[in-house]
Amino acid sequence: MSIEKRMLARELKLIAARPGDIFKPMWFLILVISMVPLALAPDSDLLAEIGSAMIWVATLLALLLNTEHLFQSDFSDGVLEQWLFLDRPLAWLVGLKLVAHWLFHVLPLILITPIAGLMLSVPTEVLIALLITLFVATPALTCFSGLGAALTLGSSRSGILGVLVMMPLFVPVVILAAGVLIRATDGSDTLPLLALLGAFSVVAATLVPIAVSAAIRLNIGGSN
Amino acid sequence: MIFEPIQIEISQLRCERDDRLLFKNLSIKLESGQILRVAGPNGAGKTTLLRTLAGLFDIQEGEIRLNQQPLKEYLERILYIGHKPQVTKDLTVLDNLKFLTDVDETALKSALSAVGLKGYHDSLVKELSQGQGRRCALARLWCVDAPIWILDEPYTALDVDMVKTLDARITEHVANGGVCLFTTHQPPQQLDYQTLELGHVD
Amino acid sequence: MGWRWFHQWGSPRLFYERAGRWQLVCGWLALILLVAGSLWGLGFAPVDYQQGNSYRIIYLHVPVAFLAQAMYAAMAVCAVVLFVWKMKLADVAMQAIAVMGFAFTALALISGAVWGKPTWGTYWVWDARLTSMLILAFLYLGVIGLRAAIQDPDQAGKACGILVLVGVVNLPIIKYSVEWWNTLHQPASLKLTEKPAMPASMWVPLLVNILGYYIAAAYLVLGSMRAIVLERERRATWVKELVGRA
Amino acid sequence: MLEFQFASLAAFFEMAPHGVYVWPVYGLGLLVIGGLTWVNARQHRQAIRMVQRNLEREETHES
Repeated sequence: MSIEKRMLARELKLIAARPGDIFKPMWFLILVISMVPLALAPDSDLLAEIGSAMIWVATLLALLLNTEHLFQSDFSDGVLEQWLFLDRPLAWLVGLKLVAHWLFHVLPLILITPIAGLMLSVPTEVLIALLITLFVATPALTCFSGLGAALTLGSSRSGILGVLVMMPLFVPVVILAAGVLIRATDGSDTLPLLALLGAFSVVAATLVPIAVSAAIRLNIGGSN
Repeated sequence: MIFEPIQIEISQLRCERDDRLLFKNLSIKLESGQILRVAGPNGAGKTTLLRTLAGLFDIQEGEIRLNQQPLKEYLERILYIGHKPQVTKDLTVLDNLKFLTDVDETALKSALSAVGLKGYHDSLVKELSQGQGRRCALARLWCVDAPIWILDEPYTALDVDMVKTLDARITEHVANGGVCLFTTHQPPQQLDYQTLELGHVD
Repeated sequence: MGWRWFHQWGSPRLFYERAGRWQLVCGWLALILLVAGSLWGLGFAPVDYQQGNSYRIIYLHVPVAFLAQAMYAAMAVCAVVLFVWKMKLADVAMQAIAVMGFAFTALALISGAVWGKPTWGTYWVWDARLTSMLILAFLYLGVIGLRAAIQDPDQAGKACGILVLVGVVNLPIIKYSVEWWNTLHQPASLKLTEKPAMPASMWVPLLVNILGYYIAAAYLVLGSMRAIVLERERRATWVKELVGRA
Repeated sequence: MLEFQFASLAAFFEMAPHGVYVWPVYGLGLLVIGGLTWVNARQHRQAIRMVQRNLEREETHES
């Protein structure tokens, strides 16, 4: 079996062993969304107006929490250092891990956002736009949060440092996605913005794994 | 399987960590059939030396060559087992091995019975004892054909029987033309090894 | 031969000695320029017909805001030097610049907010420049936090280097997206510093102050670097000799 | 070109009506640059003191 298949198979088995890893972020997302009307008002017009933005931010947070410890257990078990002996460049393996993470951990999160949308009475066409922006934008977000996770591997008391370090880099993605949502609400053309967002994701997905692998190598070099 | 002849040449290696000089002017030659035990007190740089040889640490000064080639070209011929568990607790014994090795299941199962984990292949590692977990990590020695073994504290948590089994396996490996480097605090009885003492700089 | 100076500067001892002299020169020069520029701007530059005297904050806000961005770019240059030439001094510079850069960014944010009060009637407006400055402050904080979290200085330096390089690639994207976002939501707003053709009597003192703040930043960074070099090289013979003599 | 824009020094310090905004900003600027200078000097002194302590410790160790 090739390393690629082995990697995906391992990821699936890990999910089977710890299903909570998938459900906790979803739970978090729905919980945060339920707080919104409680903190604001059960006024469906008001909720519909801010709903898509709230869902975006909540999904972003859920994704960050989810990705923060992406490499932590493999690092402390010493499995991560074995990756260096596999017959592939580390950046490629890291990319695979990120793809697997997106498929098995981020995608389920996106798929439950319609429920959150219903809770905040977001109109259908905006909800569809929301789903599309999440599909297009989350690869970039996953890569960046993976980098945050890798950079803080070596520090034992980092807390949520990885999240804090990476959050400012999300700004362009959030702005572009919000632009798409605004245009979807107006009914104007969203395609150019989606294309930009997609381009950002593609570039991030090709370049960030290299930075992640450098960060991992660096932390392996420093651990005893 | 019989390995091609291997020559490891360490010349003028020097390493400093956290402002402390661990070793300097370290030069060793190792060839097929040799076993080297790296000894020394805690903090002498044993793990650092092994990890440098495995390519996990950058060389600060000096050179390591394998068959006259730089180390980087040889990483896939190295089998490194560190002192961390090297296994994932939430996976089964077999799945752990399957991820790190590209060997079919029958070979993996025979490796598992060699380390006394026969019948445990479907158990999760977290259900095993510490010694059994260590055996699972060491099972790779029976199914991967890398000529260079670098083992950091392989004897930790092993019982007397398993120590004997491991000694026999290392002896067999070097007889086939392999090389083995290891560290330990309990000198093994049945191995014919050379010792490198670290911890005498300044 | 052309590279000799480069390697000499890489030596901590030579740097420490030379930087001491440079720091002194920079310090006095900055003091003269800043006193002259600020007094000129505060007392002698004409009043702005639109904003009145509040515009005089420009003589601090604009130089400091320039510096905030320039210092992030300088950190990125240091990161490249660190990775390409493995020069440890570049890491020292990165550490020093991160703290100074954050201080200047905070100063730019606060001066912008205070300027906003008489101009917009409120301290904080989500103006494009202030917003990107805020994000820049978060980026600086990330670099400082990451270094503080990792014990080994070499490792911390490399981790920060990776973060800074990723950040500097993103910075222009962030800036443009924030500007675009701003036009998307509030098309016409009064910009703090976008003035149609400033008269020379206004921009000459601004130029003096920009130069002054740049040199002041150099003075602060050199001073911080000297302290860090001493701390990191505390076991080196030259440091022991230096301290023993003193 | 260089003409003092205020009627008196008092008017200069009042800078009507925006003196309350302008002067604190410049004060803060001074505070930041002065403060950082002080922090640098302190860090430098501390580094020297640390090396001195290490030297003393080594000397007592040798004798």
